[in-house]
Amino acid sequence: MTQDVTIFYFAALREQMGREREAVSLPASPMTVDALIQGLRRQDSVMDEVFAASPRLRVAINQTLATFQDTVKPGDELAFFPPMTGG
Amino acid sequence: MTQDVTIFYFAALREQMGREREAVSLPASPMTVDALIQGLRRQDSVMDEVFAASPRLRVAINQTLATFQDTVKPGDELAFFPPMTGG
Amino acid sequence: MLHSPEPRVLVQEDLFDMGAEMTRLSTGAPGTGGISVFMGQVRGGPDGLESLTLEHYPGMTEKVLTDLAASAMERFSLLGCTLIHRVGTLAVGAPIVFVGTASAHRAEALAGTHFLIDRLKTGAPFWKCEQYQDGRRVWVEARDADDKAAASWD
Amino acid sequence: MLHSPEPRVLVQEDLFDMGAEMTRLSTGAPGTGGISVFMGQVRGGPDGLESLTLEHYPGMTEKVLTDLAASAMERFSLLGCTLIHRVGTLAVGAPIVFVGTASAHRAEALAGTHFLIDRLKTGAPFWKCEQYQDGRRVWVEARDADDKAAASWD
Repeated sequence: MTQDVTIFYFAALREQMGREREAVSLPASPMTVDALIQGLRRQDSVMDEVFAASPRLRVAINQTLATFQDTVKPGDELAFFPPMTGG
Repeated sequence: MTQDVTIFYFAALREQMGREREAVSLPASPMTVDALIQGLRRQDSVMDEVFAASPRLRVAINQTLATFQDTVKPGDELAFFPPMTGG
Repeated sequence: MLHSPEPRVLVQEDLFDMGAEMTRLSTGAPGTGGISVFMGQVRGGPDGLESLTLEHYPGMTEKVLTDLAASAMERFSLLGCTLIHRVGTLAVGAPIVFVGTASAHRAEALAGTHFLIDRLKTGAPFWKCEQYQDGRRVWVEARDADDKAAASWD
Repeated sequence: MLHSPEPRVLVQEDLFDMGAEMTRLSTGAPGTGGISVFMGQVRGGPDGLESLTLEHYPGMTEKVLTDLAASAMERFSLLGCTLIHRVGTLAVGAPIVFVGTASAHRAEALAGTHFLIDRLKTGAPFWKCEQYQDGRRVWVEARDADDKAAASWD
């Protein structure tokens, strides 16, 4: 089992991040989305700035809406995106 | 100016009356729909029975919904019918 | 204020073309963001209903529907409104009525359509007579629920 | 209990055929008495909007829409449900979304369609980017009114 999780970015967030997906390794398991993101932001100044400027970001775990307090496991697919504007 | 008014009957009421329209003379003017109908029912036993058995009848004067207390004038077009069931 | 086309009101025996009516609503006025449609048809069931005959009051029907459409245009700031009601004998499954509205934002179109079909049911001079497979003919009785729905918009 | 067909959920670049979709809903289940449809399109205006680009999250979109359709079928006792959402670049006036429901009586179809479009707006992973005639690109911001409309069905 890989320790990696895949992260997708959508819409304005994708453009601000300058990438639409990446694989990151999970430093511990289980851990919350929030803890994972805090760690990544310390290593990546672009991500730190973009996430700081996006207070209403949504997260999905394995294509289901989740919260930043939900748990990430190895192999999960994460996605971050702005509030949805369909219809 | 004629003293006649035309009366139309629709739907179940038309079938019960056995006619779809008739011309009646207005005994006085102005008079209410109710007064006109009371007079007609005294002369017409079919009408008397049918109207007695139809407590929810609606009336229109000149193709506009009205009440039995509204006034009929010479030349008016009256119509009586059961509650409407369109759509 | 954007120009809105006149309401389209038709009483006819012929079937209507739902796709063409929707396209007409969606392209009728600049600034249209959404259209809402309700279509009612003859509902079949286990009771052996074969067809409905729709009777109406020619002249008054068109007047009532035109007034109803105008009041919906005004009340819900509509950019388009279509009311089509069939008359004559219609088999189970046949379309009876088409109500459609266009507006800038969805809330107005959705409310306008709901208002129109509720009011049309009890306020326009149409009457339904049911024909059954066993030969019975039954005039449809007005439903209290329909009166309540119509009155909810007062 | 009448059999209801599975909801029809499509995410596609192509235009949908509104007339064909309405016919499918109206003939999909015996006992259908009415169908209700909402169609949303790219709204033009005086601000020089030229087109919208609709981005989505493939996989999650279909899942969310399928769950949404199933919950509407259950909640409103629907006899049919269709959700079609386009993606890609769509010019002013182009249809974006088709929501349709079928039911025995009108109230359920009307409520079902209203529920579906309100929930779809804020709950399905679509995002709109506006392109203007002067070259500006603007990501559409979520509206509080849409969140409130979606929450009104909680």
